[in-house]
Amino acid sequence: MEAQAIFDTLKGKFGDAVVELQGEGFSPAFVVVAPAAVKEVSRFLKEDPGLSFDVLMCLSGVDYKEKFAVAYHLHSLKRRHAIGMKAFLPRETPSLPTVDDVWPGANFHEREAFDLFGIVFEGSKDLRRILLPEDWEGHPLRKDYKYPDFYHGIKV
Amino acid sequence: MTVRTDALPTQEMTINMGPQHPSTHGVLRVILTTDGEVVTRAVPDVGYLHRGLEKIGERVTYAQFMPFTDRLDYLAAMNCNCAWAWAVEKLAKIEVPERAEYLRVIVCELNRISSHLIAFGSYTADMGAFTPFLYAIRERERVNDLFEMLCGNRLTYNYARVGGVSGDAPPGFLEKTKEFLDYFEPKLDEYNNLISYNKIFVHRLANVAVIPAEEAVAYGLTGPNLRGSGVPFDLRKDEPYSVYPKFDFKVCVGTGERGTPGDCFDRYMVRINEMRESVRIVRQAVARIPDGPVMAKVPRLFKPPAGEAYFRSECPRGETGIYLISDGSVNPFRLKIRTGSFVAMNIFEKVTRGLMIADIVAVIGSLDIILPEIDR
Amino acid sequence: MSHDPAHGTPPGKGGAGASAPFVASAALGPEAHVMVGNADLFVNWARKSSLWYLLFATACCGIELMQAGASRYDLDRFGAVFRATPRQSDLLLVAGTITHKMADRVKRLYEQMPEPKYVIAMGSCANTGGPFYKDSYCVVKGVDLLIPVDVYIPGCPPRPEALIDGIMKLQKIIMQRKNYGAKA
Amino acid sequence: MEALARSLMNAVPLLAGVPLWAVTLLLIVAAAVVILVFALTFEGVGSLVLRKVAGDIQARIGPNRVGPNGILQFLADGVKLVLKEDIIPANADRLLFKLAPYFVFVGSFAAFVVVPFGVGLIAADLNIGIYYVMAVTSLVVVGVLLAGWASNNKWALLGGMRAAAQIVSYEIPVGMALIPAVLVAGSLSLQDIVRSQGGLLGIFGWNLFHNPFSFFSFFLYFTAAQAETNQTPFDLPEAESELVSGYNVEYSGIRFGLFFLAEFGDMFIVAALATACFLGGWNVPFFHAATLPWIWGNLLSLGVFLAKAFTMVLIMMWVRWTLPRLRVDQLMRMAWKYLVPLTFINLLGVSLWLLVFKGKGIPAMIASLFG
Repeated sequence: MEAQAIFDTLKGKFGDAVVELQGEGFSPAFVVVAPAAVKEVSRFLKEDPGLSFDVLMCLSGVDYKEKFAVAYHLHSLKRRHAIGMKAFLPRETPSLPTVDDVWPGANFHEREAFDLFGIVFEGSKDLRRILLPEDWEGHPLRKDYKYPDFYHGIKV
Repeated sequence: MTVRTDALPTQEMTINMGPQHPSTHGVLRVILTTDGEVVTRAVPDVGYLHRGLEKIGERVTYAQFMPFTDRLDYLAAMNCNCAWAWAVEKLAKIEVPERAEYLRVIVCELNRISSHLIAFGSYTADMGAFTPFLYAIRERERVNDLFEMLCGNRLTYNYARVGGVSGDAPPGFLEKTKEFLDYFEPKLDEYNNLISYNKIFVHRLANVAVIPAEEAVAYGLTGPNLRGSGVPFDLRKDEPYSVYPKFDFKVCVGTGERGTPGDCFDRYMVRINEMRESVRIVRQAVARIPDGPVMAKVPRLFKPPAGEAYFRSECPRGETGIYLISDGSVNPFRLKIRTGSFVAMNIFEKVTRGLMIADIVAVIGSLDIILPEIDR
Repeated sequence: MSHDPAHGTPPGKGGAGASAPFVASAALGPEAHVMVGNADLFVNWARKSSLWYLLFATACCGIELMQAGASRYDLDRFGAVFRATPRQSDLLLVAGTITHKMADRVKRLYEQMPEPKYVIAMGSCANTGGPFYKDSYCVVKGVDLLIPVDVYIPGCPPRPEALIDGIMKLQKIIMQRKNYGAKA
Repeated sequence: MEALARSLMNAVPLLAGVPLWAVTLLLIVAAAVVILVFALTFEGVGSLVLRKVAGDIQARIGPNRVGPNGILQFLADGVKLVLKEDIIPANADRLLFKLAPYFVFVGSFAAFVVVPFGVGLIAADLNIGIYYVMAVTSLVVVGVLLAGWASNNKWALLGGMRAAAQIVSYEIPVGMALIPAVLVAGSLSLQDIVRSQGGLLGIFGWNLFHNPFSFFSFFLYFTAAQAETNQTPFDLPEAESELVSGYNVEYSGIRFGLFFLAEFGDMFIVAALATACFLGGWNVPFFHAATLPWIWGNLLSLGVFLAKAFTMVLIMMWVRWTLPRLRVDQLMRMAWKYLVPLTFINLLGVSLWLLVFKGKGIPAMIASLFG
């Protein structure tokens, strides 16, 4: 299915929760959804027989300076099509529902986004820092991250 | 195998496996909770090699990031080089000369062979047979020689460029490659005779840590790990990029040859068979490589248009997906690298429940993880 | 570098030859020097010929370390075999990037090794942080910030020949150590 | 020993004034020293040969820089280990930690006493020789278990527990597989067992070819004994890739060296027992070494014995560098479900054979057909 058709399907199903389609200059195209609706949209994307996006290829946090975003790259082994899904989050309270019960593979990606961006995935099975030590301060992939001078007495 | 646990009151023991352990393939740490020899829970703790590649990517230019992709998966640096080049080319819509694409395919497949050789060798070493490991290294050295001839380094090649490759193949390279293929192909049968069908080896691997196809898909496994579960999905075939559609090769899948489809043995055999397919691809590529330039015209201060692209390519450890956001400046705005090992680690806790300590080692080896890919 | 006060005499000062007048054992007469010198030679020879290294591979250099230990380069020729446990190793080959999360473990591994112990920093990452020096937030900029290092091997990663050269350099350093009669 | 002392006193008039017990004691000490030196040399050389053989099998060279062609490698290793810092972990049980290596070392060493190296070359020809070996080598398991427990390290503990389970289990098939040799010879003394395989039938006098059941018991013994001495593919207690280094993970310096030496000592004992019980021991084919003058007869038989034993050791090394490792449940299953019943059946078979054919072996029967 083409991106526009997927967008129309979603728009018809979820209405205002599906905001826009980012098509030009985006490969694959992104369907922008409201953060609160991420879980329902995901479940529909996975379980609708016409869409059946059974693989979550990638889940990335992005810092667009004025706001955060979480980008989902989906692929369907059955239908052999791909689409992106994006949810924009406010910088102050970046949080959205988890999708690890839709795609169990999301867990590590979500932990990574939490670790490096500080994005909170509500309802996650296990949301801890994954790459950095537990007592690390800050979230390094944020654009305003300042490198610390010392960590445990060793110069960074 | 059934283990009775109701006989005696026992206490569980927490054991720390790694980050310094001979068979965690680097600095993986696994926190094992065991009941005697039986593992009730194995929680991986990664990040001991987190070097912040994604942050580095935002601070360097597109061309400068190429050497860092070498260190992303040092066993398959060529594949990562090319993946980065392909991703940037997809973002900036650059046409690459055909000879360069052929050279990329040749080095990618050669690197796949040498990477699978390490996977095969270290796996047998983990299982207690140290000798096949040294045989694998013996063959790997020959691939290293080829790469040395091509780009001057043995491990971190930095060979691909945005728009082509850094240099044409030196005279004699293609002949040497053919020579290597003729030397290498019979060795695969030697490995199979030596260890693959060894009774102890089969008993250690068959029916251990079975990942059913649905589960493998749900967890997003890719590459040999997915194919080991019997899902015939290979990006080179199903989402073709570069000049791969021009070659004839088979997608190897696990068939449950000695046990259940999706067990450790299947994942192991997929890698052995893939080496054979890689040999076939390289043979065809060497025979058909066209003449011409190896580098497209790319400005020195390269600025792709603003936009976002996700490119995925088939690396030895699964799909390496590069999500690239450009704001039109010389640096990437954001890049995220999704790697096969990282995803494979996610399923680790699930498949290791109820196995024995020795099986944990078998699972780590069969998923063929490499730590810089997980930690980046 | 000196881990142990006994080894702290700089080369050239605590010479075992009869012409070194300020060594404590000078009181024993010249014959003692010959004996001490030979004992030193023998002990150092034994130590340099049997450098068991800890299998401690964190990153890219670890692969070159493995390849150096394997078929073509074969570190075993020099009597260097790998041990999995620090308790039985003489040589800590820091092969690869050390991150801040890993730093404590490196120190601990070093402390677990029995004396006399030697450290080789293999590759740019272990030397200085390498390619990650400038832009990375979590890489230790050189393993010598954590533990004392005897030999630095440059390269990213160093070739096995370079590693073998580094081990031979370390053997030279070991041969210059004064173990007996040098406690001035 | 006393008899030897008496004959020595008769032969050398100088010793006539010395009391009998003193000469005996002296002889015992001398024998102990000889055995110790032999065992240490063997173990040192064994470790070198192991590495050389490993090099050959693994397409590399092996030690060749230390001394001419690397032959001083074991000396360097030994000296280095002796001079290494001796670490006792802070939380270890100090007494047991120190004691464990000696148990292992003594266990493997004491067995050398009854190994029949030649016609008259045996430190003590005990009439319960095989019993003694079985008993003394069991001491190893105590040492290994102590080492695993006292280290206060979980990997070591797992290694120690694996070792205890494994060695105790495999003791049974080892013992049962040796009994056919005892039955054929009608004696528990190793010298008697070796002598019973003499005669002029050449290699067909060996117990290996005595009857089908003794043929099988050799292989059963060899398999089980490899497991009892923790050789690959049964090296689970050490299992480098699983348990880091197993029960000796916390040991450094010479304490580790003792474990290391004991490993090769065990290897030789297994090879020596296999040689003595099934491969004709020091018997030279078609030739009675005992008829030669004492010194030449002993030298010849010693050479033959060592040649056979070292061949067995080489085979063990070959196996070691070829096979992968079993898992612990597979190992136990193999002992209790296969080896133990098989050795019992085998024992029954040998007994019946001896009963039916009045103790005659197949080669002897064939020989008697031709007069």
